[in-house]
Amino acid sequence: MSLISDLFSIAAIGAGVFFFLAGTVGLLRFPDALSRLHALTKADNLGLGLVVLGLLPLSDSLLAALKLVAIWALVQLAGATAAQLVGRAVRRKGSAA
Amino acid sequence: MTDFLLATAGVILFTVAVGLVRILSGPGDADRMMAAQLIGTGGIGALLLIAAATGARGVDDVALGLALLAAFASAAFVNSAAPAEGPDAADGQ
Amino acid sequence: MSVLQALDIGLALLAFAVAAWTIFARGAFAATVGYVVYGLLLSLVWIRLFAVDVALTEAAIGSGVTGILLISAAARLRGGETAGDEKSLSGAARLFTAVLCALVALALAGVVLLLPDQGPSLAPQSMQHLPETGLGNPVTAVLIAYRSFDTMLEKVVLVLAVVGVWSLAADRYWGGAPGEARAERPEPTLAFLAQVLAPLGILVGVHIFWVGADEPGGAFQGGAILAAMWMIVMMARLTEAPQTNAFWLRLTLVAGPVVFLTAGVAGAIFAGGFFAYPPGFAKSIILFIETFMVLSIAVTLPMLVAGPPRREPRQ
Amino acid sequence: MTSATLAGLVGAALVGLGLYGLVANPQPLRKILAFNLMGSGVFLVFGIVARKGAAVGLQADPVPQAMVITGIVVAFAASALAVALVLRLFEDTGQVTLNPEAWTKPPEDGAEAG
Repeated sequence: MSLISDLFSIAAIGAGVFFFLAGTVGLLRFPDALSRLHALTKADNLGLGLVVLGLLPLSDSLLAALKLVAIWALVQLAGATAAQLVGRAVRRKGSAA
Repeated sequence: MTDFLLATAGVILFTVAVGLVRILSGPGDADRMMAAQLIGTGGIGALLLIAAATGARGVDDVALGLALLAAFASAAFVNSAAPAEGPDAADGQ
Repeated sequence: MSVLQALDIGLALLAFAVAAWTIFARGAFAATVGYVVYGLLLSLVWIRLFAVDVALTEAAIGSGVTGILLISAAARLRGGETAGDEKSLSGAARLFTAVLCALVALALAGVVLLLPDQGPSLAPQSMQHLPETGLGNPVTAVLIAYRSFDTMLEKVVLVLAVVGVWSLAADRYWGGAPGEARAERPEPTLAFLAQVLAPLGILVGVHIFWVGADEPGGAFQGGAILAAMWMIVMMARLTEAPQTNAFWLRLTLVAGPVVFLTAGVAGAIFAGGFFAYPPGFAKSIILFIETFMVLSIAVTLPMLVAGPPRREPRQ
Repeated sequence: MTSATLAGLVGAALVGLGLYGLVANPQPLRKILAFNLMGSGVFLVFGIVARKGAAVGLQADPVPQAMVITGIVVAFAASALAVALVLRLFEDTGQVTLNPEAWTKPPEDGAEAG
């Protein structure tokens, strides 16, 4: 049982790290600010989500697990709104110049 | 398992570091704000992994605090970056 | 070398590199973002030093609230810094400065390396007297019980800083609200963020304050998170910054230090020493003081970030 | 080398780095950043002192930790005051410089003696 949950954790966290890597590759490769923003938000939030998913079986209590999910949800919210805000700032500047 | 968690934390920090090199240098300020966002997400991920590996107490609250404040830098940036908009800004000049 | 050591070295190098970027970056805005990133890395370092209370403070104040302060300032100062008449140091003077600073750093590094493995510690004493305070977190006990005088004075420093910031207002604005009158229409995304975040954040702030008695957390950290929530609500224009001559505002600003000082004087009268807490009541008194401290911090930090009054007071 | 010693060394390096920035960077906002970096370097040195004082089941001595927490709050208060001063200077002169010769120039547009 613990072997299965360990394997699950390793698989999920590994997949999460892959998305972090993908996000960084996107940052390095994409030509303009808006597409870099896209790479950042999509990949990072999926990456953190998978890491949290992998950590869930390792948490000691239900409260700790709920906190992990809450952290992920807050980062989702922050990532989405920050991307909107920064994206608008980019567009505003683009149209002014 | 512990070593795996720590190693993944290290890999995440490394990818974040590579990303930082790219976007801290710009070209625009919006790119730089993305750096703050990137380190926010990556930092929280690494923090949770390190906490799970070392068993330090109360670290989930630190991550919770960081997650709450993750969008604040971008909000402050947007809030101060466009001061010349809106009808009221004109009479301040 | 274990994985943990490799991670520590990587983290240290990353923190140092971002700090160096903050010093050597071209533009002020780039440097400021570098500083915010650095603050976040620093809270990871504090976790590795097993100082979770400090990590929480660094995350909330060092990175979060300071980030708002500095990024707003850098965005507002843009354009002013490009003036070409800065008196920069000449190459030789720059080199000389660098050498001197390196010497300071080396001397400190030497001291760090010379520290004995098991240094002198007040940990045994702080654990020994912990039951008398009724608390479970020794760091909170140091802040509110053993060294409460320091903490009280620090609250006074915060009030003085607010007085200092407000004093920078022009005469006609004295007593008015801080911040320029700006677009009334709030940015919809920002308003949404504030509406969702503020209730959650208040919950988390109170939680962190409350668990601070026994677990990592406490009045500073909880108060700073509450403060951040007020700031986001003001940034989203869901509420206006209050007039600085409002009685409730001034009362809340000084409530923390005043209650703290009163408790200290009461200790001198009833418990036989300035800032002594009577046995058996220590925890209730500490929580009472801390509640007012949280309120004061939650109001003080946004006022410090909002800056001096910039609007004429309404009567 | 333990992680505490490593953090202490980073702290020492940060003090040097911050001191250099404080002296060599002419812009006031950069000086504030540098000063904060220097402060956090000092805090990290406190951190290693706390870690080396680990005893009786505690992983770090609570007294230096409490001092660092106080220090972080006071550093924030000082930074806020300094930022307010810089913003006021910018408003009054339209410049962000500590060079008094630049202040005597007529303020640029957008600046208003407040």
